[in-house]
Amino acid sequence: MAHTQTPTADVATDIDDVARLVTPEGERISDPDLDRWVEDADTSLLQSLYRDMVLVRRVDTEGVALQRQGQLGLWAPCQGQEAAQVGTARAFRSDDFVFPSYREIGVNFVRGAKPADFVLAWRGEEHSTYNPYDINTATPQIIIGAQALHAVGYAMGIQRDGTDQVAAAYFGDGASSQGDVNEAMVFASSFRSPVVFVCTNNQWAISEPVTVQAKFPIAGRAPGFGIPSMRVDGNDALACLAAMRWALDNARRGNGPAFIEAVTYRMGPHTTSDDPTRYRDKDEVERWRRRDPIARIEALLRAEGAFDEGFQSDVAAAADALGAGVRAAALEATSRAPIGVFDHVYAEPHSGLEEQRGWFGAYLEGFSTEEVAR
Amino acid sequence: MAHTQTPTADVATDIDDVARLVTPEGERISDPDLDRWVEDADTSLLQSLYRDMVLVRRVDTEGVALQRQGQLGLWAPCQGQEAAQVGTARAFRSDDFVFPSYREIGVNFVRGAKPADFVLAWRGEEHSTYNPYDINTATPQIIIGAQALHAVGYAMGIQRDGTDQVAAAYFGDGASSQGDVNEAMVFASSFRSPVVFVCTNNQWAISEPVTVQAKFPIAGRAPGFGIPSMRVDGNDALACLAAMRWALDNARRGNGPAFIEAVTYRMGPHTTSDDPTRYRDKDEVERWRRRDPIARIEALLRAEGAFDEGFQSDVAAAADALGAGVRAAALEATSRAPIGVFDHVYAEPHSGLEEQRGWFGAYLEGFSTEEVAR
Amino acid sequence: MTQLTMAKAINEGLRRAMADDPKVLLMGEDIGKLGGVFRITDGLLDQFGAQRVIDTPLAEAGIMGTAVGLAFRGYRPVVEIQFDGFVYPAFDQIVCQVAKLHYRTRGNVTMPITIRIPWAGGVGAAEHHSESPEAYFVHTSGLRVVAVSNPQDAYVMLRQAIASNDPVVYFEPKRLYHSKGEVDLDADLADAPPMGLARVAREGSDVTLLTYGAQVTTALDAATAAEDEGVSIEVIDLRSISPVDYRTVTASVRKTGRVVVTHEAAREAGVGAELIASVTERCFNHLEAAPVRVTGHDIPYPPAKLEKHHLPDLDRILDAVDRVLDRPNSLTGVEL
Amino acid sequence: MTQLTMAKAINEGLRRAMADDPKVLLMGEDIGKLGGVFRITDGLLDQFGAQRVIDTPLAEAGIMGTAVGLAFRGYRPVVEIQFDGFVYPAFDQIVCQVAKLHYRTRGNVTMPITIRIPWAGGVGAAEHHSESPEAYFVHTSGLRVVAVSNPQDAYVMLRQAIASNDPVVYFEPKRLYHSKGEVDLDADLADAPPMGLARVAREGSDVTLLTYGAQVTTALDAATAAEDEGVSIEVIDLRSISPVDYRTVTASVRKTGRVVVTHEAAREAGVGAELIASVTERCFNHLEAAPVRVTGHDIPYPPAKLEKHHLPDLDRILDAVDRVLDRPNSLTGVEL
Ligand SMILES: Cc1ncc(C[n+]2csc(CCOP(=O)(O)OP(=O)(O)O)c2C)c(N)n1
Ligand SMILES: Cc1ncc(C[n+]2csc(CCOP(=O)(O)OP(=O)(O)O)c2C)c(N)n1
Ligand SMILES: [Mg+2]
Ligand SMILES: [Mg+2]
Repeated sequence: MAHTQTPTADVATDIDDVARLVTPEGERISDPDLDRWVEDADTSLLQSLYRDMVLVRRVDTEGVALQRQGQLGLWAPCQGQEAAQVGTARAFRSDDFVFPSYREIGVNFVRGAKPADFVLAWRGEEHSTYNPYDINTATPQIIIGAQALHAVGYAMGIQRDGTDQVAAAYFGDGASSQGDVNEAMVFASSFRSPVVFVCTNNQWAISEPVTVQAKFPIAGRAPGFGIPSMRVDGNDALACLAAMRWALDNARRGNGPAFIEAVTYRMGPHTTSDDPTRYRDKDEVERWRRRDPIARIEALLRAEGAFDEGFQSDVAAAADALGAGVRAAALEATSRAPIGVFDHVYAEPHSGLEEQRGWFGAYLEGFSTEEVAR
Repeated sequence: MAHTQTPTADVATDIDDVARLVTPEGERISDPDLDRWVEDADTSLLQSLYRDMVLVRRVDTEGVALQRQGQLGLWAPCQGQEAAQVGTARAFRSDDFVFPSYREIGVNFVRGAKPADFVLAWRGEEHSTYNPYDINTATPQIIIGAQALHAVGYAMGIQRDGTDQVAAAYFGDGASSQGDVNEAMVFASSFRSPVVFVCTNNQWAISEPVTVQAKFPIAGRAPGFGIPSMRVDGNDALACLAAMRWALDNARRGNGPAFIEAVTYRMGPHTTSDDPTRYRDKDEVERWRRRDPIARIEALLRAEGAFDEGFQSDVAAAADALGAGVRAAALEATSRAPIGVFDHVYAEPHSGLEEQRGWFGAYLEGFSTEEVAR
Repeated sequence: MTQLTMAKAINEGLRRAMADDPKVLLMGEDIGKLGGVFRITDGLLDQFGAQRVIDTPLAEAGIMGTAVGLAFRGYRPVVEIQFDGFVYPAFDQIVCQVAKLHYRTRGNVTMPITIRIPWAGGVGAAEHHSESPEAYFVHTSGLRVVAVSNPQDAYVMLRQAIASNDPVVYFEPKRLYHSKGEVDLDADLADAPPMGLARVAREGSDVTLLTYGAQVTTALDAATAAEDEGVSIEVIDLRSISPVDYRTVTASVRKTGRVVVTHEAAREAGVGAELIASVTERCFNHLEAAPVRVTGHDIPYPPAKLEKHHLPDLDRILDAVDRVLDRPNSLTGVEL
Repeated sequence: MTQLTMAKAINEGLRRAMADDPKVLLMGEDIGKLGGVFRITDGLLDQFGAQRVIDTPLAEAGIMGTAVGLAFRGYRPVVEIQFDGFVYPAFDQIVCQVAKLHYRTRGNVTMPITIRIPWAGGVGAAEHHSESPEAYFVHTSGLRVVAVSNPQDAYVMLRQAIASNDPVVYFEPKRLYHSKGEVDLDADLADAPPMGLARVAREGSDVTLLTYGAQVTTALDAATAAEDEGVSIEVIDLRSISPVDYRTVTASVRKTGRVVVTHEAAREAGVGAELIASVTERCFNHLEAAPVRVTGHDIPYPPAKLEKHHLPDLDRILDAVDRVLDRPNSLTGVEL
């Protein structure tokens, strides 16, 4: 290497400096790095990407609505990020293991999450619902960046087991500042572990624009750690699929970690508690609306004559069914019994906690007796 | 930037892939990046670098000896790293502020540390001796990497004060793995703060070779964060001086942080408690002995006819005086009175601690009375 | 006197401290344009500019470590941790640096850092957003720890914390952010009760109820309810939980002879343990009954729908009051 | 039975656990060729290879976070933290992940991680190398915390910790590493006393002295000295400090009526506070005197030459024994 290194150009905010296969207008273009990974991309693949994204958006819309109606405590919308989530996640094998953050609705959908899995945690019934081993996907992580290390550790386990599975971590542009994410790159590089880091650069970490975290492209960091990276159009589902296939293949073949920065946009508020009008321009949001990931594939499908009414109504029906399922899961939820707060703290008997459980049980009992007595 | 980035070549262990001004044989050579920073490098500058390094080595030798004699609890030798320490530190202005690690004996010497400052902490008399503001140098840091953030914060303070000072942090190759060091790069880049990171890559973190931390050059990481970096021969005092002048100038002119990787070698054990024969080859140590930073400048001075007896005996006398001073400081040390453990916990009166101090005072008193009584 | 919410009182405290001393800086995530996720720093970016209200990268160790550097340079950083559960990445910098640097440097370097932590539960939040980590800091020598319970204290004690040359962890109960109270915005710090002083929030003669933060409200409710049953509870709002004002506490316990402590945090090695151990040590001969704790269970904070079964409420406090009074209670007949 | 140092006993415990279960892995800094800075992992790299004895990059959060991932994958990582004072960068992963994942996943994911921490003072070390952080972990719901005091316990309890499906923080007193004792290397875990059980290290009738780790030795010395003065001290080695075996503890206190607790860690909200609060709650009517703590002061760990004035020694313990016996002591006449 040259002894003196100067940073690459300051293009952190150049959202068009990305690898891409479908233009915002829906035109299919070629990319030298990506083409070979989507040679199988026929109409039916594009239709299924479209379908998944529409369904994910429906889950998201339903989540926002349920929150507004007081059925959920909070919701972290993923609108705008469907391509980054669905596109990358569709590249996994089912036996790969994924460590998502709280916003990866689309990833979890592709992994096989059930309707209840999207809402019960936000409703406050459980911290998580699905068994991670059922869908090979960890509980969504709230502590920013922590899961990047978990994915590396899981990948170290894969290495020891000698299989060709891959672990992956999803995190945001904000998370890229956390020590954990950087240490994850150090460990992954040191052990050459089969892990893929997907950084969803949606331009915002709550109210902070990505330029607070990075004046230079986040994808430019990984190579310094010895990790090849790709900066991809996160609103182009096909490009995301291709990039992830590249990264997974690289890992599966024993070449170690890879890093993908998916450049996209958080169309909604950070969560339903957030008020983005305090910190960002409507214009910016409108500019990104014209890059909508679903509209983009729709345009391509239309151009290819593969967006007929039959397809549309199939997708709409599936979306309606899924939306109804999510709604029902929220409305039909029941809470654990009070004493249930003590469940699953430890895997093995614990004298201290059993005693406390007993005390609280006695309290609850006495309380109900008292209630009755009054 | 290119959308796909692959890492630079794997030269983590190529110790000759560095910027250099004096060869291991003592030949003065040219480097396009460094030359302009040492145009003033005449014989007297070289002599003074030599002198400082010899004095630092004497402190180090004395420290090891004192530890062997039971006068110090521990010592972390810097032998082999004198050029990296003295060369870089000589570039500072006295009003710059330095955050060293425990091994920066040479840096602290250049900053103006007194003999006692090298030994009293290792003797266990105090956690630190000098007032940081007297020599604009923080207490040596033991928590690996923590000081990198302190330097950035200090630099943020400089920015707010509008002066052209610079802050600097020294840390090792091992430290480069810590979250704190990476977060420091994120903050420094985000705020474009006047801070210089000096990573002393001495090839080892206790028993772990640098390849556990990094398969690729550590200097290659900074540019990904938007920080220009330089990989320099850490056994070449002149090159270290030049590189540091470049970095300081860059920061002083408002261009923000810079990163220097000084490629050098820890000739001794990690500390006097360590036994490096358990984990590294004698051959490696011997190879590095032929790159000794002091011998190198000596060879250059000899070639220039500037290494006469007068100079040699001046340096030897100064070294002897310093060594004697260090020894005396250790031998003459006295410990604080027992009750002194309570000093300086808080800056302001603290009811809880004052009470405890009182209790312990009463205890000590009763104890001495009792002793007398017996 | 002005009627303010606690959130606004803290906002005014920050404003005043910044106006009084140009070395005071705010640092944190989303504290600039957004004004923080709780709007505590609302308007301060506009008033004091981006050099003094610093939106930082998303890294708590980074925030705390750079605050240390700024303190080295003579600044007085006020750090906002966005939620209680996100302070842990900064724990190393707090424990090893913030708390120890004054000692390490033999008093040459001060660490006048205020760490503001929106704190504790009862607001129906997601995991990691309802933590009560105060005992970790109370156990850390070199820190001071305060917890406020009303707008006036919030305003004055924040200014005192910022003015202190020691590092102060300042806990703000989230569930009281919108509660209102009278605040004297012109309060002179010199006249105000020192930050370390406890306050008798309600006088009583039968039982001493020790608490802090949002639990003060619950404790006062319990005291009111107990009055109906003829039990007189003295409620002490500790305000400072490290150090604790044992003069006020022991005076009360010597009077009542019976002690209940309540906090949301887990019981094991919590602040309540310290209070009971200290009170027992200091007032053993005055105690008529074993002091009792009413705390969160020793479990991770449960999902929001279950938090009411975790947080000590009025009924659980009254049950404990019955216990120290040796009246029938949930543990009657239970062997401990 | 074999005579082993505690260091060697731990080494053998690791060896045995690794031999018994291929899912057991070691992770840490310098644990490979060097065998750890205390040589605890000596020979294990040679025996089990680099896939199972992993020298990690220098980053404690990284070590703990990757251990979590390995646990997700079904492994049982045994993590070595090089010194007590370096556990804090891993605190976030421990508190928010290791301790909570079983609860978060409703029992679907277990975290059988053992965190080994060379621990506490008395060895003349530099700053950050003599810390007693155990209370932080005791206060953290979801963890188990043990502290060993002799080679036999070190060997057996380490194997129990590794075999446990819960995360266990395992404290190894550095100053006992070279102390020797009999170890039954063939001990069957099924026959061994459970990890959670306390041990009466010495029987006595006048005062109960509660402690753990290296302080057990000091406590036993104090008991011997007291015997000369006609005072009979019962020393209880807690072994597990979370949960605490209160059956054993209360049985002793009900017998003696007098309690002294000693540990090296700071006093405020330390394990001693919990012990006294719990003992008072459980045995109030049996107590003849206020329980007393003998602990490190509430100061950062002092420089090595001063540590003897910080660590509770035999004399300070005996002074406290005098106090609970209402005999003249250093605090006679002092108002608390
Ligand atoms: C350790 C930690 N610090 C702070 C937070 C609060 N927080 C939640 S989301 C968020 C912003 C995350 O931004 P980014 O990583 O870009 O992900 P995005 O929300 O955009 O998907 C913050 C600061 C947290 N959850 N964890
Ligand atoms: C947070 C932390 N973890 C572990 C240690 C123990 N430790 C002290 S020095 C050292 C190796 C440091 O290596 P490097 O950064 O290369 O510096 P060098 O010693 O080579 O100068 C380690 C692991 C520590 N001091 N702090
Ligand atoms: Mg984002
Ligand atoms: Mg090194």
